[in-house]
Order: sequence, then C-alpha cells, then structure tokens
Amino acid sequence: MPKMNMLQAINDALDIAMADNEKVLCFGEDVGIFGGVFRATSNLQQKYGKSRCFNTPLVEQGIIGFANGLAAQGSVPVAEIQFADYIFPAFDQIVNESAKFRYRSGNLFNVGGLTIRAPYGGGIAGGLYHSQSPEAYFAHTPGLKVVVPRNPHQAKGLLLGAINDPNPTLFFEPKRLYRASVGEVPEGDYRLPLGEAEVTKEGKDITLLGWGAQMEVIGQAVEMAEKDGISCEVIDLRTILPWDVEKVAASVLKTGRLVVTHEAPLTGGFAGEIAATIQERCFLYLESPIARVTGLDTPFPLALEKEYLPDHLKVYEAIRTSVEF
Amino acid sequence: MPKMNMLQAINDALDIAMADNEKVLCFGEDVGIFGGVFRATSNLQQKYGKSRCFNTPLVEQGIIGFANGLAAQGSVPVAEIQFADYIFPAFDQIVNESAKFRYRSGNLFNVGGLTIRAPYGGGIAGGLYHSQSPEAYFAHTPGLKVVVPRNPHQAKGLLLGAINDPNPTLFFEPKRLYRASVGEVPEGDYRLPLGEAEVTKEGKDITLLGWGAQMEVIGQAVEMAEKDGISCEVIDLRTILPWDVEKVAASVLKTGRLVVTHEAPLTGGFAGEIAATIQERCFLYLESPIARVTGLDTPFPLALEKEYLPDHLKVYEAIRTSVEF
Amino acid sequence: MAKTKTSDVVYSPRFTDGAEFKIPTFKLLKQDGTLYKGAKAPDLDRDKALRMYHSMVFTRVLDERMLAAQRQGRLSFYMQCTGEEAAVIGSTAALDDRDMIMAQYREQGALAYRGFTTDEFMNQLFGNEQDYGKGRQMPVHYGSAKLNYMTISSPLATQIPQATGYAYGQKLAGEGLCTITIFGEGAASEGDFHAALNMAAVHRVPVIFLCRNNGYAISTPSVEQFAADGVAPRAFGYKMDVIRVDGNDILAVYEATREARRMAVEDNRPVLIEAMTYRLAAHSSSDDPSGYRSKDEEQKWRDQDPLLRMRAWLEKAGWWNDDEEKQLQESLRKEVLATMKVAQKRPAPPLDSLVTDVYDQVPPALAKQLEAVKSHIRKYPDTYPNSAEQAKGGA
Amino acid sequence: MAKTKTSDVVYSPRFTDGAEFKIPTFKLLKQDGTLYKGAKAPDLDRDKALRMYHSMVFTRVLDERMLAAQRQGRLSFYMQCTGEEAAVIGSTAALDDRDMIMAQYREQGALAYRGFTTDEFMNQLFGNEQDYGKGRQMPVHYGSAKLNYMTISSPLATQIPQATGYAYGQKLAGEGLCTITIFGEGAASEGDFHAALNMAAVHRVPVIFLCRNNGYAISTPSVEQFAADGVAPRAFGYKMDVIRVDGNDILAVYEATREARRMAVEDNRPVLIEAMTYRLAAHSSSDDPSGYRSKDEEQKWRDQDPLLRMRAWLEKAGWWNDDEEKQLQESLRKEVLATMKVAQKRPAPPLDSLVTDVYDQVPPALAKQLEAVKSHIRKYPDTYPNSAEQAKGGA
Ligand SMILES: Cc1ncc(C[n+]2csc(CCOP(=O)(O)OP(=O)(O)O)c2C)c(N)n1
Ligand SMILES: Cc1ncc(C[n+]2csc(CCOP(=O)(O)OP(=O)(O)O)c2C)c(N)n1
Ligand SMILES: [Mg+2]
Ligand SMILES: [Mg+2]
Repeated sequence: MPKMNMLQAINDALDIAMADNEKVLCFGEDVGIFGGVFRATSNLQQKYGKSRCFNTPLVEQGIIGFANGLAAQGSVPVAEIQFADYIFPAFDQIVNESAKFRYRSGNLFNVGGLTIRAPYGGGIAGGLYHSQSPEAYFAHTPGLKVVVPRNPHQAKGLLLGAINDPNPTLFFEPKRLYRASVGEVPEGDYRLPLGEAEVTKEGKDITLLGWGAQMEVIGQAVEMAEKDGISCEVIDLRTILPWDVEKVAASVLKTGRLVVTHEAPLTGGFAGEIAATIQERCFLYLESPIARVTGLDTPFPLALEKEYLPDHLKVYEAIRTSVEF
Repeated sequence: MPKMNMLQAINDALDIAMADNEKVLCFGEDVGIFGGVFRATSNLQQKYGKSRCFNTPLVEQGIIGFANGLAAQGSVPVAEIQFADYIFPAFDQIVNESAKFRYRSGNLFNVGGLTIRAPYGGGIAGGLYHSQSPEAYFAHTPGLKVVVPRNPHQAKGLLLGAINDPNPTLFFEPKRLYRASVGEVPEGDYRLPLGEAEVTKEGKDITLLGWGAQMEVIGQAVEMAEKDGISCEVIDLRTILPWDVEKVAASVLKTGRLVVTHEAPLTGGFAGEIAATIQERCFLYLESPIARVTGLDTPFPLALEKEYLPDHLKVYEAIRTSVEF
Repeated sequence: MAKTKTSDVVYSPRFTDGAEFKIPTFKLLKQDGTLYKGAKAPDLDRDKALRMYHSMVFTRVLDERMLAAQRQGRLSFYMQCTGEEAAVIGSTAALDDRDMIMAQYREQGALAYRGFTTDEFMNQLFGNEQDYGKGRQMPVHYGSAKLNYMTISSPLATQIPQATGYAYGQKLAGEGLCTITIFGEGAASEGDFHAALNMAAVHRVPVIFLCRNNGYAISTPSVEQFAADGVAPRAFGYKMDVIRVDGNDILAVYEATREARRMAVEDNRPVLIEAMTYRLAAHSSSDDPSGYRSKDEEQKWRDQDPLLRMRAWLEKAGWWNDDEEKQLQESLRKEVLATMKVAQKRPAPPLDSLVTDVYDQVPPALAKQLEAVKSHIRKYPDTYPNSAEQAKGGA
Repeated sequence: MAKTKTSDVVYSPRFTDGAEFKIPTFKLLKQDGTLYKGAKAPDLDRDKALRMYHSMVFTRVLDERMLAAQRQGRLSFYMQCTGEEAAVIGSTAALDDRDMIMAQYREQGALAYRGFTTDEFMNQLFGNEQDYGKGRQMPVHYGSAKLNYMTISSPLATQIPQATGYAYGQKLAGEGLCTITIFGEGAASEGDFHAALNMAAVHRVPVIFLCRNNGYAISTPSVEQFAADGVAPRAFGYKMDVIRVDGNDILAVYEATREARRMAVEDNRPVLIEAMTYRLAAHSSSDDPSGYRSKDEEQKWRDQDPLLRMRAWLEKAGWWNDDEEKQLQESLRKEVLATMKVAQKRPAPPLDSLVTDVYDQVPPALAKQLEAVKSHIRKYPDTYPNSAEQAKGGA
C-alpha cells in the first residue's frame, strides 16, 4: 500500500469520487486552479474541467446555498469551506436548510448528495479564527451527519463514505494532521461506514474516547498509562452525529470508566452529550465520574495555545484521577 | 403590583431602559411603528422617536452586525430577531463577532452593551420554523450570556438585567407564554441578576431543573409527584450561559436525583452539559441516573407537536422512574 | 484584475448614485383590457390564455375560502396571493412545465397553473395523512416533485442561492431547462440574495430571479427596506440583465419571462425580473394591515386588480363572457368547499412520521426515542387521542 | 410602496445589465509625478504631504523587514500592504483623526499614518506581553482605541455592517464624526457587505465604504469573483453615491475621500469608494502567487508603484529629494530592526490572560478552569516552560 499524508488521501478520495460519478463537483474559495489553500483539491480542475471543479466567489452562505440547490437537483456537491472558523456565515443554510430539507418536504426532495469539507482544529498557531472545532454546533442538528477522520486511511475511506452517503454530511479535517499524519492508504475506492465508532485498542480498566487529532493525543496518554499498569480501551468515535452509543456503552459497561476529550470548549461541547448518555446507560457500572478533557471556556488562544490544549499529559492525568477515584 | 402578561412586562422593561438611558436603541424587523409582530416594542417609536426605535431591512446578519458596531461605539442596542428560528443568518456575527470582540482586542473594544431579543420555543402550532429552541447553540460559545425568563416578573427584571449587563446577551422569550403567562410585576426599574439560578420550590427527594416555558410544565409534573409523596426541589436555571453550577450541584447533593428538561432535541441539548457536569460534581451522591426529558432528535414537528413535546406527563414519568430506580 | 480604459477617466471627483439611469417599467395591458399604444400582445392561444385565467380565478377563490376557513377556526393559518396573481401565474405560464420553481410562500398561483389539484392543496393546508409534507409544515408550505415545485421553506431567501445551484446542475445536465425563483422585495435584503445573483452571473447559470415587489414586508414599507428605486438596479452590481415589469399586467409578465427564459436557457444569462405589484390582503391571517397603511392606498391598487384586467382582455378577445365567469366562480367555490370538507376529516399523519425523513433511514437511537414515545402514549392514551391507537402497535 | 412614473414606461421588453452606464476612474497624478491635464492637486500643505509619504515609506519598510523576519522564522505569519499604500494612506489622511477606521488586515498604512509606533506594531506582531491584543490574534491583527482603529477580525466582511452601526451611533452622538471601513473586492462578495450598504443607505448613516479592488482574493482573480465592472456598480442597487478612483494615485484617493467624508458627515450620505489597485506581494507569507498569476502582470503594476508616484510629485514640488529619501529609508530600517529585537524578547502575555476578557469579569467556573491549568502546569513545569513560573502563584 502506498504511503500518503492526510491531504494526499483526501485528494485521492476526491479524485476517485469525481472519476466514478460525473455528478460529483468540487468547489469553494480557491479550490480551482490553485487547488485550495491547503491543496486538498490539487489537479482536480486540471483533470475534470472548470465546470466540475471551480472557484466560487467569497461567500460561504452562497457556497452552501448553491450546494444545497445542486444536491436537490441530483448532483453530488463536495463544497469546501476554507476554514471551519468561516462556516458560520453558512450556518443558516446548513442548520435550517440542509438538515431539514428531506424532513420538511416529506421526502419529496432531499440534499443527501451534499458533503461539506472543512479543515478544523488547533495546534497550528492559528489563534481564535484558524483553530476552532465547531462539531458540537452541528451535532445538535438532527438531519446532519458529522464525520471526523483521525489519519489518512480513515480520511480517504470516510470521505468516500460521506460523499456516497444519502444524507448531508459535514466532514471536518484535522488540519494539524494534514501533512503530519502519514500512513498506508489502500488504492482505489473503499468506503468506511458512517455512524460506527471504532475500537482501536482493547483494554479493561478504562475507556478513552475521542476523534480527529485527539486520537494521537490519546495514544500518547495511553502509552504513559499502560506503563503504570493501567489497561486502556481506546475508541475513535469517527461519526459525531449520529453517534455510536452502543459501542461506547458496551465498552464502558466493561471498563467502568470513561474519559472523553476534544479541543472545543468544555461547556456545550460534545463530550457533554456523551457523558450524559453514558452515565444514564451505564449508571450502575461506573466506578468513577466520566471525565472530560477539553479546551477551556474561552475563545481559542494563540500565545497560550499550549496551555489551553487538552494534551496527552492532561489526558493522562484524567486517566490517573479516574482510576484512583 | 399591576398584573401584566409577558409581552407587557417586556414592553415595560424596554420603555424603562429607553427612558433611563438615551443610548438604548430598539430595532429589528417590524419593530417600528407596528411594534413588532408580537407587539413587544409597541409605542416605543411613538415615544422615543424614529432614530431610537426603528424598522430595519430584512437581513438578520445586518441587524446584528449593525448592533455590534453600535455597541462597540458605546450605544446600548436591543436588537430583535423576529423568531429565534431566524437567528441563524446572524450566527457568524454573534458567535465569531459579539462573543469574541472583547477577548480578541484585549479589552480595547467590547460590545457589552448588546442585547438580542428573540421569541423562541414551541407549543403554538408553528412547525419546524416557528418553534425552535436554539439556546444550546449559543451556550457553546464563551463570551455570550444566554438568558431565558419563565414569567412576566422574571422577564422584566432579567431583561433589564441583560440590557444593563456589560456583556453581549441573548434573551430568549418563550413565545407560548407571551399572552398566556400573566402575573404581578413590580413597577419601575428592577434588575434580576444574570448567572444565578433560582430555587423556586424546596424539596428533598429529587431536583427538577428547567428554564422558560418548561418551568410551567415542571410545575404540573411536580404537583402530580407530590401527590405521590415525592418531595421535589425545583430550580429555574434562568441564565443558560454562564450557568449556576453551584446552586444546581448543591441541590443535587441534597436530593441525590436530577431531572432536566428542555424543548430542544436531546442530542447536543444543554441538558447534556448539565448532566455531564453534575454527574462529575455529585458522583457519589447520585441515587439514580440523571434524566433528560427533551424534544426528540428531529426537527420540530407540527401535526405531532403534542407527541414531541416534553410535557408534564413525560416529566412526571421521569420523576417516578428516577425515584423508583 | 483591475482594468481601466483611458476613455473612462475623469480628473475631478464625480460621484453618482445611478439615479439618472432609470429602469423603465414594461407594460402591455391597460386596466380596461386594451393594449397600450404600440404594445403587441404576446403570442398566446385561447387555451393557454384560459389556462392562465382559470388559475388566477382558482387562486382568488381558494384564497377567499381558506381565509374564511381560518377565520372560522378550521385552519390555523393562511397566506393570500391576492393582487399578485398576474406576477406569479404570468411568469409560470412562460416557462416549460419541467422548469423548476423555487418560491417563497405567496405563489400558490404558480402551483395551480401547473395543475396541483384542489385536493393536493387541501391536504397540505390541513396537514393530514395525504399531505406530501406529512403535516410537518405550516399551511401554504406546498411542494410537488412531479410538478417541479420545490417545497416551500419559511426562512426567507434561502431558496435564492439554492435556485442558482439547482440551475447550475440543470446546465450541466444539458436538458435545456432552467429554474425560476420567486421572492419578495423584503427577502431580497437578505445576504443570500446577493450571493445568489453574484454566483449566477459569474458562473453563467440559467436561472430567473423574479422579485415580487409588493410594497411591503409585513408592516415594513419598501421605503424602509431600501433607498433605491426598487430592487432592479441591484442587477447592475452583478452585470445581470434586468427588466422591470408591471406585475399586475399578466401579458407583460408573460412576455418578459418568456424572453428571460430564452436568455437563460439559450445564452446561459441569468435574469432578474422585478414585478411591481401590491399585496392586496394582509400579510397573513395573523396580520392586520390597518396599523401600517391606508385604505386609500389599498383602494388605489384594488383598482388595478390583475384578474379584472385579464378578464377584460379575454372578453375583448371574445374568449370569455359573464356567464362563463359566473359559472367558473361558482363551480370553483363548490369544489373548494367540498374538497376542504373531505380533507379536513382525513386523519393526521401516522405517528411514525415523527421520526422518518430526518435521515434516509431512521437511526437506531431515534427509533428508540419513538418507541419511548409510543410506550408513554400507551400509558396515557387519553392525553394523546390522535395517536393512541397507533401507539398500540409498539414493542 | 411600488411607484411608477408614466414617463418611465416601455411597451416592448427591454433588458439591460447597466453596462452602458460606465463608472469612470478618477485620477490626478501621473506616474512621473505630474498632474493630468485639467487635474488640480488637492489642498495639501507640505507637512501633511510629508506625513503621508513618511507613512507610505514606513509601511513599505515594515513590510519588507517583517516578511524577511517571517522567512527567517522569527515571525509566524505576515501580510503586506505593498502596492496599496496610496489607497490606504490617502484615504486615512482625508479623515479627521477621530473618525473610526474599521479595516480588513492589509491596512497597516492607515495605522502608521495615525501614529501607531514601531514598538506598538512589533508588540502585536510578536504577541508579547505589551501587545494590546494580549497575544491572542495572529500577526497583523492590530487595534488601537486611542487612534480610533478597530481591532482587526479575521472573518471577512464582518466589520462592514459593524461600521454602519458604529457610524449610526456617531450620527446620534452628533459630534460630526464618521466611520470608514476598508475591505477587499473579495470580501465584498459576503452577504454582510450587501446588508451594510443597504442599511447605511436606508438609515442615512455617515459611513464610507472603501473597497480596495486589488484584483485578487488569495488565488481567485476578480473575474471569478464577479462578472460586473468592479464593485462600484453595486452602489446603484442601494442608491448610494459611488466613486471609482485610481488606487495608486494618493492625491486622487485623498481628494475622493475628503469629498466623501463631507457628504457623509454634512449630508448623512454614505459613500462607496472603489480604489483600483494591485496586491504586489503574495496574499500572505503562506502564499505563493506564481501558481495563479504571471510575472508580466505583476511587472505592469510594479511600474505603477504608488510610492514612486508620490515621491515624484513631492520632488517636483521641491518638498523631497534623494538624500532625504535615503536617510528616511535607512533610519526606518534601523528603527524597525532595533525595535523588533526588543519586542521579540519581551515575555509572552501572562497566564491569566488565558481567561480574562471573555467576559468583563472571569466567571467562577472559568476561574476554576484556570486554577486546574495552573496546578497541571505545576506538575509538569518542563512541558510548559513559558508559564511554569507564573503557575507557581496558584492555590
Ligand atoms: C430569515 C427570515 N427572517 C424573518 C422571517 C419572518 N418573515 C416572514 S415573511 C416576512 C416578510 C417578507 O416580506 P417580502 O419578502 O416582501 O414578501 P411578501 O410577504 O411581501 O410577499 C418576514 C419578515 C422569515 N420567515 N425568515
Ligand atoms: C469569512 C471568511 N472566509 C474566508 C476567509 C479566508 N480568507 C482570508 S483572506 C481571503 C481573501 C480576501 O480577499 P480580498 O477581500 O480581496 O482582500 P485582499 O487579500 O485582496 O486584500 C480569504 C478567502 C476569511 N478570512 N473569512
Ligand atoms: Mg413584499
Ligand atoms: Mg483582493
């Protein structure tokens, strides 16, 4: 299997999707000849022409409005939002339109073909407007699917899964991993399932749950904890909405302990939903409170980014605290 | 004390704020001569002139952008969004701008004077676009305050509190109660504190927590439960962000049981945050899982509204289940 | 990149607000049913003209009856097209029936013209089990896949950039079809409008933007909505072709739209049409316009009634007479009433529709939520009389 | 309400895209420093002219040095004003220094003109403890309350409707001040732009909208941004006065803005100015323009360098010479370098600034979060070297 970084894996997925189905279109700010500011759409215009891969004017609400219309018409738009921080002008088109299109029409019409890609997350010295993790905003919106990959292999398979899924899907790409995460990626088309979490490591003392770039952080923390003799089970949630309650509950029923981590602020973050659900499902099995290791309840900082981030040491400490409760 | 309905109490609060401080301005779609589609701003243009109370063009992102600028300049804008369902075109101006204005400038500038009013919630046969409860979207946004009143007395005092609070505040008005909720309202200026929950009834077996129109629902459920001999403590959260963790935790430490209710969908709703925090704070004191009684994970329905809503019977059942756990 | 032609240079500062560049209003038909001097009627045969007129009368009758039904408490809410039938039906008649229509909420005339049946209207209005929308939206939020009429969405202007996208898809499909989106002059203030026009112009999309400038957005008069002379001059900002038309003149609307469609489909040139008209009724059944406008003003526009104008033209053409009018009105009234009675009695949509269509399939956790609702209803059947029977089926 | 004048009526469908209505470009100064025939230089005294020119040179030097610093790895990120100094500084010079400026990110020249010190620039660029923004934003996100320069926000166009609101507040305050907002032709595609102009025109707000049309939004050329002849014709849509100006001609920009300010403040007429210019540098230090535009094109614009043009004018006026130029350049270079070295060494903002300014006061739960961070740092001081010392103070 060839080795690729996450950007190459994403580019490969888009290439395959466009080759496979001429109804697939890629567009957004600077995605045309330039291939996007991160180059995720490199060469697609050259290969598939300007009518299928193109720059849009600089207007996110227009990009998603346009994409909703295309999807309703039967095309398969893959719209890029340049940074997840700039998805909010399109919030109405996503939350009031994409999410409710099928429901409100009684399934006469739908925008199931829609995929929205956006780089998200911190750790790149981007400050408050190039670092946000907005997944929880969308996870409160029935009708949407929200997906976050952790590495190149997952990115390609989940993106192909998202493009082919008959529901509007947000695909948040951890930009810190774009070039940093390199791994083997199968050639050709393969699709990873949406809505399924993955147990990436089995263990018995405690469950660690995260998504995207936090999976690497969890990995480091788990390595430390296992040296202390703590057996960790690790789950990548992968799809934030609708999320795989069963797999997470099954793990916590076994381990009795859960730590959830994300970069977004604590309050209203998706870890809250998970903790609330799991305390209900696993009440009598919980040996310690479900812990959340997250960003602070502030905008994303710049100079103090290191202090803000839920890094491996903070996750490790949460593991210790949970086990020693 | 005069009796008023909630709309009158809100109108009274706006009148007092405008009389008190000429920097207070009220504007939004149809709020001018017409006094708003619900008439919350009745007579204000007549009294304070067109320059301080006026119609805006039909563009929510503009209304809040304009309001942000006014607040930065030192004015005290009270902007109305006609329905909370239509606040999303302004999401970027609220979440990326209002919430981060002070922080990003190191306190050189702020929009603390800003208050955004919007009718919210269901129960009025409004369907998916006249019934939403979007508080959780904003509660994931550090920098904002989010307030919801439960009756006319609270509405007036909290709105005056919000207008005078030096932080951007969203004030969601339960429109089902606009005319239905009538009560004694003190004359003149009084301000209820933001960030403080209120224990509206003491009890010892279980804590019921809600806000806005759900307080009435809780009241009915509690009446049934008390007949069964269950002693209920009732808390109105009042401010959703930043929320009063201490008062809620203190209650649950005493009762050992918690039911939280809101109309918004379950997943990602603010009850999740509360449950996650309280299970951590009160882990060893919890006698049963924290229960959430909420809307379903669907858009807000119309024909089946009754079935969807977290009504008193559903809350009552949750109390019973919790106590019998 | 910035381009300047030397010929376009001035050496003293000269400001302009474009006001000297007036956009005229295109008219053909006078209120008395005769054509303006120099005007030429569009090429309409008798059948088509009568199809248009029937749709106008049907819409008027429907609106009258349903507003009355709302007043009687049979219906929760209603919105009338009254006064704007020519703008809506004239434009629709100029399209191919396969073109997509993405409207706002006051365009039932378009749907009537396409052949939406009285029964279909009623099922939506009463949100019963035969409503295509499964009783999920307020009255007047119609949709029809087979008639290429996109289901109405309440958030204003969202359908405008969607229309641009839809039409872009049609262009790629190459079937010679286009999309029309219809919206009010109030909705045109939304950011989505600006995005839609700009993208359509840049990407040369076969879309027609039809603005019904009816003078008001609820209580807000258009002078508080924009300072310009209507919505039309905005087209210049995007280098889009625009035409202003007398919206109460069905022949002019038809002709303008016919030509706009040709430009859109043959030349991939999007077009903006501003139809000058007036909302003769209240904004909705919840509104009372007496608080914000005068009876005089209303009367001035009532004298411009688009139905009377078309009828006068038809009569002059010898295609219509008083008897036919009377008979049509009566039969439509009867039909609407009879159909309403049947539709009103149809049961509500099934309980399961609470959770369907959120996704293509019901996710497991949501299926459980439905089960919980059902078991709750089984416990309190009297409180949920509409669904008690259906809840019995549960696990 | 809909209004039509009979004189504005046509009887056959006539479409227009406004293209026949050209907006000319206002110019005064040729590249060789002489005025166009018939042009009249604005009323600028020597001091003011030199203040303007100094700001231009300072901005150019700052940009060169800081890009170099970024290349050396001293700075994380940088954005240059290069090529657009005349547009930014010419407009600022025409304002009252108390007028509010709400800019995009490429307007450091405006701040330099207002008197932001080299030290103040450096503190922001390095996000050190003396940065007014407390090290929270990326480089070039300057702000100054005392110089009436609103802190830059990355989300594009959000400041445009804010400027309308700010200026509305100024109008009510009645102090004769106004607001200018500066933005790119790319940002003008956002919905916020449309909202801002419309609201300003309807409410007669003293605000100046200055669009720097520099040909590109990152890699996107303006022909893919809009189909129209620039941004200027959009003003017609709102009945707003507009002027297009040669953005590399500081005298023309100055004169246009001076007059626009008068209209805004005296007549409450908002004005749109489109300054035609070119971004000579890359979009930012992260960008490489060779992928999307030609060296030829760049050279064409380099030949229009606004600094050289102003310098030529000053020399012809006898207000400037080669020696002075050399000396100024050298002293500025030295100053920038020396100041940079100091600023770079200043410590980072204090750990407590992690939680301040989210609200006017730190909420209790957030104070606890800070305490938890501190106690964590105390446990692992080596991992957080910048804040280990400060964490010691904790509970
Ligand atoms: C985004 C949004 N904001 C506000 C509303 C509430 N609203 C419904 S109709 C309306 C007025 C629309 O006026 P216009 O577009 O002129 O259409 P008309 O009713 O005159 O046909 C308003 C403000 C809405 N539906 N959506
Ligand atoms: C809302 C939003 N979308 C996207 C971006 C990313 N972005 C930053 S600068 C830029 C291009 C801006 O171009 P223009 O307005 O012409 O200004 P210029 O850089 O040419 O001065 C883009 C797309 C952003 N900052 N904000
Ligand atoms: Mg209207
Ligand atoms: Mg530009």
